[in-house]
Order: sequence, then C-alpha cells, then structure tokens
Amino acid sequence: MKVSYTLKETFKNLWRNRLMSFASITSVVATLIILGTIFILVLNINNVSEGAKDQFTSIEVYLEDGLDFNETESIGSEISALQGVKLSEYKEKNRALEEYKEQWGKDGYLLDGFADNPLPNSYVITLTKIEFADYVVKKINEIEGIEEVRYDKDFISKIISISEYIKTIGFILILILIAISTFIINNTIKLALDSRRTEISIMKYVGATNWFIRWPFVLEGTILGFVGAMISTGIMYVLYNYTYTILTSDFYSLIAVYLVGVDKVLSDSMVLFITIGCGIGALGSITSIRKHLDV
Amino acid sequence: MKVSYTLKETFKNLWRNRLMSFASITSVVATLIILGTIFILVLNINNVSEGAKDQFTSIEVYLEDGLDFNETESIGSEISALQGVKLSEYKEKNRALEEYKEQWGKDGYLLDGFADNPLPNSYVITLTKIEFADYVVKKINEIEGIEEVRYDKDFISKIISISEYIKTIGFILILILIAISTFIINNTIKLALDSRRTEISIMKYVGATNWFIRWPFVLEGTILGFVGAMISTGIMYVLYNYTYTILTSDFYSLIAVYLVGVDKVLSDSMVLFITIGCGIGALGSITSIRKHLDV
Amino acid sequence: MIKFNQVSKRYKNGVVGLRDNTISIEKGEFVFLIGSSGAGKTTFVKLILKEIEPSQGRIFLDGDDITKLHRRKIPYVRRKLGIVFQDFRLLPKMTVAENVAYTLEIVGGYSKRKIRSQVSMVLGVVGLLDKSNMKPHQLSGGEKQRVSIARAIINNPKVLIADEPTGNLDPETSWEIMKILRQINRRGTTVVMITHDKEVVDIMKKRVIELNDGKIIRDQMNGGYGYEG
Amino acid sequence: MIKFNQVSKRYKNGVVGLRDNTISIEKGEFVFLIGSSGAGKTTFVKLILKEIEPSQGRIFLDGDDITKLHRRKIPYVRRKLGIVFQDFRLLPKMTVAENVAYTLEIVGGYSKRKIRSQVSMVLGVVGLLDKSNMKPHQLSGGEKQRVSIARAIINNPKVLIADEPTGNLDPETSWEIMKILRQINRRGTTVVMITHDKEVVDIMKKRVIELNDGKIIRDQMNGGYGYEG
Ligand SMILES: Nc1ncnc2c1ncn2[C@@H]1O[C@H](COP(=O)(O)OP(=O)(O)OP(=O)(O)O)[C@@H](O)[C@H]1O
Ligand SMILES: Nc1ncnc2c1ncn2[C@@H]1O[C@H](COP(=O)(O)OP(=O)(O)OP(=O)(O)O)[C@@H](O)[C@H]1O
Ligand SMILES: [Mg+2]
Ligand SMILES: [Mg+2]
Repeated sequence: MKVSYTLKETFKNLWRNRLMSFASITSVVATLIILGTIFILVLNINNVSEGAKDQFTSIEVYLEDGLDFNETESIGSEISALQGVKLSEYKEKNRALEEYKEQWGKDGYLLDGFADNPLPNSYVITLTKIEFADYVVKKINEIEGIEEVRYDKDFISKIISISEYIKTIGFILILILIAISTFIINNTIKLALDSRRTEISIMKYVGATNWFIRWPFVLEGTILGFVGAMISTGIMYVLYNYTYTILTSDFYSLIAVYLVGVDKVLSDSMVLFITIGCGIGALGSITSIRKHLDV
Repeated sequence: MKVSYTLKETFKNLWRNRLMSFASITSVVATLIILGTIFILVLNINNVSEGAKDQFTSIEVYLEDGLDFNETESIGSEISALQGVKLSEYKEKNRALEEYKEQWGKDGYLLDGFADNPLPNSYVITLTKIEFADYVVKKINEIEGIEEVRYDKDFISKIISISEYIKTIGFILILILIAISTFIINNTIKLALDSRRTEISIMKYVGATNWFIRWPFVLEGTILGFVGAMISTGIMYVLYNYTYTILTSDFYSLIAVYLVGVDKVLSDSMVLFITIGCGIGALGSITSIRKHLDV
Repeated sequence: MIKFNQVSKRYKNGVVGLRDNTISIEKGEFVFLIGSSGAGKTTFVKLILKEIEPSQGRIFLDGDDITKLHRRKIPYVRRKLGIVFQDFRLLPKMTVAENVAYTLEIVGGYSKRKIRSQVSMVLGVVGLLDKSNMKPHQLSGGEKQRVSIARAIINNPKVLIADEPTGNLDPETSWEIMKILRQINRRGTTVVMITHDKEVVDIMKKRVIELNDGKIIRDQMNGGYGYEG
Repeated sequence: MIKFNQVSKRYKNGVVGLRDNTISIEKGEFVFLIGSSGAGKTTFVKLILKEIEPSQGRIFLDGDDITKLHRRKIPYVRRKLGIVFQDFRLLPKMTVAENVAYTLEIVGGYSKRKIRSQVSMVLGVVGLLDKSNMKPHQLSGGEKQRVSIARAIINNPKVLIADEPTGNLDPETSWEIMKILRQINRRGTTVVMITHDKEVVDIMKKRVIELNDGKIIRDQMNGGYGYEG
C-alpha cells in the first residue's frame, strides 16, 4: 500500500463526489457552529457568574475598641495571610461614619450631632473566591482583638449554589451537544458514503483488502471533518470578535470585564472542533463502510 | 394518480429504505432537540430577565412637610392612577426612621437621639414595567406637594438595555438555529435521497410523470420530518418537565417564579418542531429530487 | 411509425454516436437493428426514448415530431413505447411483480385485480411466475432480462424496442422470446430489435438495418445477418 | 486447479442454485460452462470468487481448501482469479484506464510507468485504447464488456473466469475476444467461460460442462453446445 496512492485516491474521491463532500462539510460546519455558539455562551456565562459572584464577597471585621496601632496592624497582617483573602482594607471609624453620612444623603447632617464617633474601626475583606467565606470567617474569629465578623451567610451560600447550578447546566448542555454533534456528523458521513456501497463491493470483488479500501475513505472523512472544523473556527472567530468588540466598546463594559478573550475562545473552540470534526470524520467513515466491506 | 397508490408506495419506501429513514429521523430529532433546548433556554432567560428587571423599579416620592391627610391621600390616588404604576405604598416618616435603624443594625441605637424625626413622609412606587419609569417620574413631578422624586435613572436605563440586549441575542440565536436546523435537515434528506437517483431515473424511463414520482417522496419527507418532530417534542417534554420539577421544588424557587410553564413550552415547541420538521421534510425532498427528475 | 430525418448525435465528449441517418419504420414492421459494438444501436434507441437529444435532424414518432419536446410531455411519449433495456434497468428495491406492475400504475386507471392478472399473464409468458416475489439482485442475468421483457410488453405498447433481449439467454430461451416478439408483432405492434444473434436474424427473415460507426450502411427487406442475405 | 466436492448452494430465499456437484478442472484447461437461464452457472462462479458461501461440500482452488476462509484472506484468493462479470461491475466514477489499472494498484509493487504500459497493452488488445479516459456510463454495452475483460486479464491470473464475455458483442468482436482467451489459455492460464453462444462452443471443441437446474448433466471433452457433439 503506497501512501501516494492513498493520498491521490482520497483527493480524487473528494472531487468525484464533490456534491457529497460539499453537503458533508456544510453539515459539519452547521453542527459545529451550533456547538461553538453554545460553548462560547456557556464559557462566558460561567465567567460572568464567577466574576459577579465574587463581588458579593465582602466581609466586615469589627475590631475591639482601644487597640493600639501595632495590634491593629498585626491583626491586619494575620487576616491578609489567610488563604482566600484577596484584599483587606483598614477602615478607620471616622471613615465609616463619613460613609454612613453619604448613604443618608441629604439627611446626612443629622449624624453630625455625635460627640464621640460610636462606630468601631474595621477591616473590609475581599475574597479571591466566595467559596472561602466560611473558612476565612472561622479563622478570623480565632484572632484576638476582634469584636464581631459580619457577613451574610445565607446569601453567600445561595449565590454559590446558583453559580454551581449554572456551571452544571452549562456543562451538561455542552456534553449533550457534543454527543448530538457527533451523532449528526457521523450520520451525515454515513449517508454520504452509503451511495458508494456498490463501488466498495466492486473493489472487494476484484481483490482489494479492507484496509486498501478503507484508507482513502478514512482520510476522506478526516479531511471533510477537518475542513469543516477550520471553516467553523473561522466563522466563530469573526462572529465572536464582532460581538466582543461591540460588548467591550459600549456601555455594556460592566459585563465585558468578565468576557472570555477572543484568543482563548478561538484556541479552545479550534481544539474542540478539530477533535470532533476529524475524530468523527474518521470514525464515521470507518464505521459506515464496515458493513459494506463485508463481501 | 391514486391517493391509495401514493400512500402505499410511501410506506413501502420508508420500509425499503429503513436504514435511511432511521438515519434521517434521528438527525431530525438531534437537530430539533438542540433547537428546542436553546428555544426553551431563551424563552426562560427572557422571562427571568423581564421579571428580575421589574424588581428594580422602586421609585421614592418624598412629600413636602406638613400636608394634611386629605392632601396626602389625593397625591396617593393621583400617583396610583398613573399608567404603569402597579403599587404605591405610603411610608410614614417614623417607619422610614425605623428602617434606617434596622439598616444600622447594632449601631441603630445611635439614631434614638433625635427629638424630632427629620425624615419626610413618602410614597414608594412599584411599576408594572420598568420602561414606564421616565414617564411616571415626569408625571409625578407635575403633582403639587412633592418635595423630591428619587430614582436611579442610569441604573434603570442600564437594566432596560441589558434586558433588551438579552432578548435580541436570544432572538437572533433562535433565528440562526432555525436556519441551521433547516439546513441540516434538508441536507440529511438530500443525502438520503441521493442514493435513489438510479431508481428515479428508471421510473422516468418507463414513463412516470414528475409528480407521480414526486408525491411519494414528498410524503416520505413529510413523514420523516413529522415523526422526528413528534419524537423531539416527546423528549423535550420529558426533559423540561423534569428540570421544571426540580427547579420549582427546591430552594431555586426564587428563579422558578419566572419559569415558563411546561404546557406552554410543550405547545410552543411542538408547533415549531412540526412546522420545521414537516416543512423542511417536504421541501427537502422536492428540491433534492428535482435534479434527478431531469431525465 | 418511427422516422429519422438526417439525425446525428454527437456526445458531449465529442464521440459521434450517429451520423446523418434518415430512415423510416412503418407501423407493424419487424426490424432487426444490427452492427458491431459501439456502432450506435443503443444511441438510436435512446433518441426515440428521449433519453438523449439529437444534435441534428428531426425525429418523428407515431406522426408527432418529438425532436424538441417539453419536459412534461416526455413521459407520455415513453408510455407509447415498450423498451427492453440493454442494462435491464429494474427498480432494485421492488419485487419482480412490482417492477412489471409499475408500468400500469404509472398510466393509472387499472384496478388492482386487473393489474394482478396482467402481471401474472406476462410473467407466465416469460416463464418467471415462480420468481414474482424476488428482488432483482436475486435473479440470474437471463432472468433479469426476461423481467425487462415482461415489463416492456405488459401495456401493449405501439412500439416495442428491444436492446439485445436475448444477449444473456441460452438458445432455447432465446427462441421462446423470439416467439413472443413475433406474436406481439402480429397483433400490430411495431418491433425494433437490436441483436448480435446471427442465427435469429438469418432464420427470421425480417427487415435488417445495419449500422457501422454511426451510419446506416444497409437497409434490407428479408435480410440476413451477413451481406450474403 | 478448481475442485468442487459435492457442492450445493441454496440461497436464503430457498432457491437452489447448485445441487451436489463434484467436478475437477485441471491447470491449463479451457472449459465451457453452459446451461439454460437460471441453471446455476453464475452461482458456480460466485462460489469460486467467495462472493457466496456453499451450503454444502468443499471447494478447492489452486490446491487450497477455500470452503471456509477467514474474511481477511479472501482478497488474496480473488487476486489469483481474473473475472469477467456478467454485469461488468465497473467502478462508475473511474475512467476506463483507472478501472483496469485498479487491479494492479491493489496488488501493489508496480511502478507508475509499468502500470501505464500494461493498461495500454490490454486496452489495445480489446480495442478500446481511444476510450481510455471515458467513464463507464459513456460506453456502449459491448465496450463495457471489453473493459471488464481487459481488467480480468491485466495481471496474468492463474484462472480466468468469464461470465458471458461475448453476450453483448457482435460475432466479429466475439471472435476477437475468443482469440484473446485462447492465447491466454496457451500461456498456461486455466479458462472457464460461461456462454450461450452455440457457434463458439461448437467450433472451439473444448471441454464442455453443462448445468441444468443446478446439476451437472454433462461433462464432455471436445464437446459441442448440443448433445450431438
Ligand atoms: N453517454 C455517452 N457519452 C459519450 N459517448 C457515448 C455515450 N454513450 C455511448 N457513447 C459512445 O457512442 C458510440 C455508440 O454507442 P452505442 O451505445 O450506441 O453503441 P451500440 O451500437 O449500442 O454498441 P453495443 O453493441 O456495444 O451496445 C460508442 O462509441 C460509445 O462509446
Ligand atoms: N442472490 C440470490 N438470491 C436468491 N436466488 C438467487 C440469487 N442469485 C441467483 N439466484 C437464483 O439461483 C438460480 C441460479 O442462478 P444463476 O445466476 O447461477 O443462473 P445462471 O446459470 O447464471 O443464469 P443466466 O444464464 O440467466 O445468467 C436462479 O434460479 C436464480 O434465480
Ligand atoms: Mg448497445
Ligand atoms: Mg448468469
């Protein structure tokens, strides 16, 4: 079996059956674009929900009254050293009062009346991941000089579970879609090859071995899948790039921060597409000629 | 041309080409399930975003000091009469102070010091649709006895545009998917029929008219599409029903309020599926045998 | 019945199938069309069948000019013809009986019973009653050929054109077929038969048209296969 | 070379193709296999080709028992055979030259030049050099048959089996083909030819095996088509 023969035969076949080749490639492209769109959507929704979630992770740590500078500092560095703490910002009690005043807005002057600021000094903690909340709170409570730790436990756990839920749904959706795409592409290639069963049986009758017949078919399927994958990647790139530009330019920019970058999407979906396209192209042709080979 | 002949021939063909029939139906089902899933997702996301959006529509109307009961009432009914106002709730200034205290939490006692409550009485308005915000605010400003109307204009318009954006994306996504589904189904039927071109040409050579040949094919395509559509509807029903039950039972119920009902989804997607399935089945077979008929 | 007026056929790839032939076959005639492999015999049949269009000249069938014909009218021309194709052209997924019945289904207006009895009758004539329910791929070469003959004669066509109807048959069966064709011819059907069977042509003593390289080189009443006739 | 030991073939639908035949064809023989339509001649060929399995009995080819054979070994058996199929079996999307060359490509080990010269040679032998680049659907019946013959002889098979190689050919071309078969036979190839051509069988005076209804009813050296031989 010569490689040159296989290659020559493959390309001849692609051309001889050009209508079929065209139909197969377009079906592959169509399927992969659906898959790709959902893939990108899920990727982004995940990212946004991950990002949005972490906005809710502020924990307030009220310090006991009358700590000196060193004690305060050491508490601060203990907190910062905890795993999961991104930022801990010291908020002096007068700053806290100012903020309250701002909150009251036009009624803020009412707070001017205090002789002594009744609020405590505090640290405001931002977490790297909302999932660390429980752990961090527990650790902080062990530190000396803390009066109270404030955070909304229920709210946080609800947000965590919603985000988990979105992730799971997205993941399942993608798995289902991969299965369905696999199925459609496989089916398409099967149908495309079915019109060639006479051809295959004749080849067998004149003494061709299974692999002699199979190689060009496998290569054909792989190429169909590959070309389909490349075209889909191209289309996805253009579409996503366009959407991305719109989203990041305009006032939507508050979402845009969490969008997955064009390059990452491009490389991810290319890998996905080529794996599925070529894999199923090759596998599809092997399985679909198997029954015809049996003569 | 006898109807009975066409029917008999159609079902015979479906059976004679049962592998093809099976492959076509499964491809139709696969495609429609993708379409259906996205359709349901978009429907629900729209619904949730619509619903969530309206949660942000509270407008606070501060009344001038010293209005008597009648004046207050009449302002209230004027507000309630405005188009787009769902609910207007009177908030006495002492209630407002109580709420501030609650907000301050443990530091709330600090607010006990006021001799005279410095806050104004107010109406808190809920809108039926966030889109009415501008209009309602304008109208209220015309009413006498109003000190100030407070609402976050930027925030509201941002939320409106995000929800519009989600709707548009969803709509475009569905249109694209319908186009792609059409394409895949059409392609599948084309490939399935292509192996029968010899058959068609022989029929022509012995004197069959185009429509005599076409009818069974059209009917065949329609039936393939129809069966595919019914199976997809069934699968979608089971899946959505399951998801719906889970979502409405558990703590996710805060989302569940906005979920589209199972029956509505079922009927909507059935109409969509049958239209696409049968339509493309029939059209697909007509267009794909056209070229073979030309002998 | 069939009239060729200076008809030429040049295929797309430049090969000439027929060159400038004028011939007239009358109603009720029995004609042998002979000639070596590639002489243009099947091309002649395909032109009458409207499977291909002539490059030049005019073709008449049953008094009508069929040279240029609207696509929609072609089926009705074909129904006047019974054709035994050189490559059989049986519908692969239908049984023998269904293949034969199909010609009647197309025309329509036959009752189920009428169709069934007609089918049995012609299958009996070609000796294939016991293979009614088989698919073409289950038949031997000669059997396929006989199904093709049965299909061609079932609706009493005005013209029967047979492209090597005995090519795959043993001499005995061949003669059975020849008897059938003669019978049909006696009932008034015009028969044009393409053959390579010297013996049949010599014994039947019918009109012989010989093609060579796309050109009619002989047209002889009561002729034989070779020139000596 | 070919040995049938009490071989029967009953098809799935119950039709009996061959019933209990024992026969031996030696290396270098030239055998005519005759019999009426449906007698089992093609079944005989298909059994040797391993296209179908015998229901009973054993089949030997070139000394090897090929009755039960692993699927993977079948292609190598087929390469020892050159077969002219009754239905031609040309690859529809390949040109004439590609169809003929395919047999050599399969075996492998031939250079491009060698393949090209061999193809030209055999196409010249069957008189189709000028149709090298045509597709099968552009050929006449007889031309397809000759391509099939060219393909069967190109790799000097040990056994050449021809199923009605002259069924679609005029007498003159038929004799050309017979000459080729005789030449090949003289070079040592065993030839089994199925035919309905009485004249050829009678003139050639070779071994004649006659089948009737699946059973060998005559096996005669220097025989003729009829019993009188
Ligand atoms: N579709 C086609 N395209 C190109 N050339 C063709 C086509 N069909 C036939 N030919 C050529 O036209 C010539 C006449 O072909 P035709 O089939 O009429 O021959 P024929 O007399 O029927 O021969 P045979 O006895 O072998 O069947 C041949 O040389 C053949 O190669
Ligand atoms: N695949 C098959 N399935 C069932 N029956 C078959 C099959 N192939 C052949 N037969 C039957 O087996 C018998 C012998 O067939 P075979 O093809 O061997 O005949 P043959 O001698 O070659 O005839 P011919 O000269 O007409 O080609 C016939 O009756 C035929 O109908
Ligand atoms: Mg011909
Ligand atoms: Mg045979």
